[in-house]
Amino acid sequence: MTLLEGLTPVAPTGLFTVAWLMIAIPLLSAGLLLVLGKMTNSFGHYVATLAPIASFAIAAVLFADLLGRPEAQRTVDASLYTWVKTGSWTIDVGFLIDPLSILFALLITGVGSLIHVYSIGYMAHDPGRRRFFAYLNLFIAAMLTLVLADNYAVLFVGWEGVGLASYLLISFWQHKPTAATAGKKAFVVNRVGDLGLTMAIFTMLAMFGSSSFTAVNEGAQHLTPTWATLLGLLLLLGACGKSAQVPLQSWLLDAMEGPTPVSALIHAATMVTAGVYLVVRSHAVYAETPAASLAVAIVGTVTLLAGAWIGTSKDDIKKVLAGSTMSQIGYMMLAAGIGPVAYPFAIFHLLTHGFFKANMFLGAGSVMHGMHDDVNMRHYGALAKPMKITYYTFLMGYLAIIGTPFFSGFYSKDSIIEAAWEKQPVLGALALIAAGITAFYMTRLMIMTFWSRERWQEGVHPHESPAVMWVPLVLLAIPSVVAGMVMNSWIGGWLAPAVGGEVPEHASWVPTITPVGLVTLAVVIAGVAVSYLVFGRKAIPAEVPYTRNILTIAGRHDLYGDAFNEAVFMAPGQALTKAVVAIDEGVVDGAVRGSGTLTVGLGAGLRTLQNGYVRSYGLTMIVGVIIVGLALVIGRLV
Amino acid sequence: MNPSYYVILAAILFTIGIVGFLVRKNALVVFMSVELMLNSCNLLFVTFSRVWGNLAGQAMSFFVMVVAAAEVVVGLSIIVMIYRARRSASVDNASLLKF
Amino acid sequence: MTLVPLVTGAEVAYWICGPIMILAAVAMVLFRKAVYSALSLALVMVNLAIIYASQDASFLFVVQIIVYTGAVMMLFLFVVMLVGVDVSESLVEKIKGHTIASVLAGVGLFILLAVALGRGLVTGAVGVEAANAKFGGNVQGLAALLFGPYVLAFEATSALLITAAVGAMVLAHGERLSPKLDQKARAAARIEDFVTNGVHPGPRPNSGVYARHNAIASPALLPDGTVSEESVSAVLVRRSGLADADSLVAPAKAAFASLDAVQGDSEEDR
Amino acid sequence: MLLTILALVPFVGGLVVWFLRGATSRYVGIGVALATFALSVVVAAQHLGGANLSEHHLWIKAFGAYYALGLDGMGLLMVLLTTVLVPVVLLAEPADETGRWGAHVKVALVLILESLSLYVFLATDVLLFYLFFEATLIPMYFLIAGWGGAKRAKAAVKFLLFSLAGGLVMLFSVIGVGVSYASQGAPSYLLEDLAKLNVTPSVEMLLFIGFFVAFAVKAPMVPVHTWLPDTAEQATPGTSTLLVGILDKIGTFGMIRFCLGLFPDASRLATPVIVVLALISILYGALAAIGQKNLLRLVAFTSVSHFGFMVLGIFALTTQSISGSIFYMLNHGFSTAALFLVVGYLAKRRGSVQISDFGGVFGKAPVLAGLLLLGGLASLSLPGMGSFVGEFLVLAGTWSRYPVIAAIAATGMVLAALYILIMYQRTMTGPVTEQTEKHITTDASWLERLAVAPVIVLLLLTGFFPKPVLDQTDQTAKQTMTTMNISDPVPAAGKEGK
Repeated sequence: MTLLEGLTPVAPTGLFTVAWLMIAIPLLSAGLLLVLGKMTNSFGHYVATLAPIASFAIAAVLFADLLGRPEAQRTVDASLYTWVKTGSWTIDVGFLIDPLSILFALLITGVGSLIHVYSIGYMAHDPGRRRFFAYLNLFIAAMLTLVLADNYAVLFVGWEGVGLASYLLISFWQHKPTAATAGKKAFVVNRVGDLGLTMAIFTMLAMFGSSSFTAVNEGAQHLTPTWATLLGLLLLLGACGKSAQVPLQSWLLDAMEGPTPVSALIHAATMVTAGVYLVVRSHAVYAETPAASLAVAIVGTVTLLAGAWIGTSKDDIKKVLAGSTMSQIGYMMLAAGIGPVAYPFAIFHLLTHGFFKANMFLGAGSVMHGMHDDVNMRHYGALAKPMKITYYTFLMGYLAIIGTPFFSGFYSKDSIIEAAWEKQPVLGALALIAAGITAFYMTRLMIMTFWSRERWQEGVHPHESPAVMWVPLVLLAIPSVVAGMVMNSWIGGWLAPAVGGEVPEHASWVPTITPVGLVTLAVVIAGVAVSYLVFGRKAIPAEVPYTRNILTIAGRHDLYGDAFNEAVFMAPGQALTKAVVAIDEGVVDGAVRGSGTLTVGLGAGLRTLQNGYVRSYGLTMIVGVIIVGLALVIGRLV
Repeated sequence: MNPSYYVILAAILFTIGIVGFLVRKNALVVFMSVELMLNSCNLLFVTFSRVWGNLAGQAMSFFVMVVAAAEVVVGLSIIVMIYRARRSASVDNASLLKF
Repeated sequence: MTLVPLVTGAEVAYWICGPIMILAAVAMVLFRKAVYSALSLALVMVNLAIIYASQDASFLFVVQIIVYTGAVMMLFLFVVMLVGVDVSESLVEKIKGHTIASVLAGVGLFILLAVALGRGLVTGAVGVEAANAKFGGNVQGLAALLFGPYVLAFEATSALLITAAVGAMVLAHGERLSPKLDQKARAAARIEDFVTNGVHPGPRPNSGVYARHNAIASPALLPDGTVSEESVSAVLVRRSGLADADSLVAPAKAAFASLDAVQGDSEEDR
Repeated sequence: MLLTILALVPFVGGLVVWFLRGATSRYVGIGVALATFALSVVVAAQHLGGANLSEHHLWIKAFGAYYALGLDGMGLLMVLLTTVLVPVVLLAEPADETGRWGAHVKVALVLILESLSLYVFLATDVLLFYLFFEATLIPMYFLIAGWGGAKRAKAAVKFLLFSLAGGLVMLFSVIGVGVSYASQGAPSYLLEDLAKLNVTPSVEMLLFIGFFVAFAVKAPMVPVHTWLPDTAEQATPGTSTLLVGILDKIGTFGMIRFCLGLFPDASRLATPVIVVLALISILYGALAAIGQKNLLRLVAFTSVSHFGFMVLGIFALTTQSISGSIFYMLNHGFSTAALFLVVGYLAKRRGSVQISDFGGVFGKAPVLAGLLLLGGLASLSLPGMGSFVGEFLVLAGTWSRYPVIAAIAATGMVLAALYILIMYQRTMTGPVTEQTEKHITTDASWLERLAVAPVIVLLLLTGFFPKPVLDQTDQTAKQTMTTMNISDPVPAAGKEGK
């Protein structure tokens, strides 16, 4: 099988032996910043920014090395040391550098570096800047651990590590109760997903005696169908949590409480796509179980619709983008669920999305920077003029996400829709519709933010952000435009060995014209047009307009995801907690105290015999003597 | 003479001593009851000394007397002390040994 | 020396002394007055001595009379005198059912003793004549035992007696429970009382002295003419109430008034 | 001789400290504790170097009781846990003159407690073990009763009664074991001899239950856990650290060494019941922790949950789960120590441990908040922390035998996130409240940081490099599996499968 060939790792040589430095550098930097504390206040952010750049450099060199290798030798397994060894299980801390993980590493360190630079400007006046950069570095380290790990257990370390970093960063402004709550929610919901991943790892250990990708890939074909499906579903649960897929989507919108660079890095470009990575990484498992694959595809489709739906009705610019992120990840999941054909597309879209969404989030941050941290789009309008660079870079992202031909999103998204259309027509159709909705809500965002008339609040004077912020925007806008063209011809072949996919036939930067592609384009144009008709022709009200539109109301309430969680999990959970506490104090400890009270009562009863009268004691003694004597006499008699 | 007569007599005296010890409240009388019991035991010692033809019983009886004398001396002085402190020789008044 | 029986016929002794002892013992329990009880007990003991004698225990016979009846019982009587001959017991039984229970317990114990001892009894007795004769007499025989096998116990009893004697002295010796207050301490306490409770530290005012009355029941008058309640003992006030000061002063006032009248007249005369 | 010296050094030190006064007593106490730690490192080095350190002297001939000490992997780890935590606690808690007795007495009691605990972990004679098992109650009772909250006397009595009740049941079994063995030949209480004990299944089950009940009270399992929250609430955080960190470990330690080691058949029979009990402990403790209003009680309930994990791992009877359990025992000691001590720092400032009395502490004391979060993260078993490796191995091992049980137990991870993060949110985050502004005036002092630092460092070290520790736990786990005559489930679909 060609599928397995690529996964026979070769031993590391040269720079590959120090691949772990990619992780160690940011980790060390984070540790220094946190441990040394205020001492590093003045220069900490520079150190922290250099760390991911250094990692990026290493990743780039490794990437170049891999490019120069023959296909069979592109998978390098650099084992560091034995982490856990117990019984028959051995789990090594090892890093797998293969075509898939190196792309991720580049994305993470590349986008991460840009966002670090951006944050220097964005967080310039925040008293907690040092801490912020430390957390960002921690995140980079964890995320790299996640994607570079050569086994699921180490992957899980990174998986939870990014969860922690995400928690810390979402609730970075912890003095705001909403931020603290959002952070906690993100962590807890993620933990639910992690439950799936841990159980998947348990299954692997129980089934294969190992959690390494190699062993799992080899062993997967021996799985019984039931276990294969279960394993697939458990992995999906993990992916849902991290990637904010229905039903574990609710945390992502709240996560926008965090500083905007965080939203860009973690909640758009990198961490939330970890679920897609997980599914693609586990391709061997899904190859054995059509049912679980279908479940992945369905979850993806439902999320992509739900995210788009939410995106249409929000006024908070970051929440629109968050909804859009959900939706785009839904596309990736859909692709991952379709099977080997679409795995490269999932990763492809992941990368392009990483660029354009990070670009847009940072753009949104730039807008907020100019608008006194106001996130309500109803207070924006006509920002194209005062914020030229932000506007143009954002426009690139916009064109990319809606799938304008020759922009990056066009290649990746269309491929997914086409692949879906071929394998799962129903899901394909839904994905197609969602493409229209995407165009609709993104156009709405553009209209409300950059075009239309100004609705600025009093005292707000929009201005362009400093260079340290717009340079990253420009640097991200470039791949948003060209990444598709550059990679379209290449990525399928590059990834095929790592993800077990087949090399696609049509692979050139010139898009092949297919009926589905044309229809998609038409739907997108229709979406833009409808949006213009609805929002572009009349003034946008500065207040939230009253509506009877059920769809809009549901969208504004995040499709009642929180209400559902509240009703189904929180309320019964709180009741259960209260019940347990009451039982503990009343019944369990009550029984203990009851036995104590009983003893005390018995003692109180018996102590009345101690009435203090010597004569009474004497009588007791005599009775005792009689009893003992009687016993002796009877003993003698018998 | 049959020793069992003496035994019965001793038992009767002992029982009277017990009852006196239990029902009387005057510490002195209680004390006397105790003496009565001791004496009844002495009677038994003497009786059994004769039964077995062994003087050890009488020696025991002698020891009992010595101990009783010592006990009476100390006991009576305690009673006197209690009387001084409480102006009463009733055993019921000294009822602090309780819960 | 041959033993001369003091009482001839143990049975005679038994049947005379036995009932007397029982009656006297019961009487001891029943007498209300401790003196009578003590005397009853003495009677029991004397009779017991006789029974000892009838059982060939001549040494114990003597000891019983001299030590027990003579010394111990006299000690009892002394204490009875000290504690109060006429102190009679309260008849109220504080413990419910105690008397009945005690009597029942006594009966139970008696039956038990009777049964238990009855089973171990032998009908015949060896008699101590032989044992007495071995060392030449009852006293000699006992002495051989006491200074032979039981010498340690005997010595121990001597220690016991000494201890008891010392103990009795220590206990009977009255001791102050608190150190004696000297004048200084009392003065300090008085001032302390004044500071904390506001009690006047000085002596109380004397009783009032009137023209016709100077009894301690008559209250004094304060400079402003009001009555000082302090000046009369609280007991007297409680018994008969405070004497009316006005009526006490009245005769004097009347006398002054009449004097004034007389003086007025004489001035007028002038 | 080395083991005896190790165990006696803190005892002698404790007696000396008893007669010292003032600050000297504390310094000498810390010195003794550090010396003991150094000695334990020497012991560890010797043991790992292959030296046989065990000691063996006849003690009571009639019973066959020996003064026998020895080390195995688990024992070594417990010894190290003890010798690490004691100096940390002594360092973290300032001289407490508010107690019933002078501060020097407390230091002395802690040292004596250390000595007795070391004996418990070192004893290889059942009677000797029992002796010290009960003896640890004495200093602990006075530590609880002497220092802490207003109702500490009551809590101390509750602790004592529970422990004594458990110990009494165990005494029956200890006697039973000795008598049964003596009826087969020369009497002996040596562990190695008793392992050869041959009794009828019903007798074995009774003896097993006797031991298990005592250990279940120690390692507080639902429903005999209620003494722990009350005690933790009233005792000082340092005392609670020692109690939960060291003394409670005797429970799980004993389960492995005595329940599994002496009664393999009975253990196997009892497994279904105990596994379910452990499961109940995990969920019940976690749920109760979520509902607590008092920080110390909360930490206590988290421990109930964590001990549930340990017991589950022990009775899942796989090498990995037992190994994980022992590993978890070690790390749970560190993580609870971190939590208790930081809560202690907070309580010292605020004068209260009610969650509602805090709020926004991060704004005033970020380092304190950070330390609490680190402790909390260790408690919720975040990867990278040692406790994760333990919990992971317990669950993974359990899964290989009882997937459903492990799946239910794994929800404890979510609940752990809830109880830690809700607590953290309510106390540390949000706007700085008036009360916080007034009371939390200083951040963690250098001494306070220094005291918690070793614990945190050890958590991270064991999290990233658990193998040296796992080698030790594995030794005990494998030995236990051999004694039990039971083998790990074979991977169903591995390369070996087909």
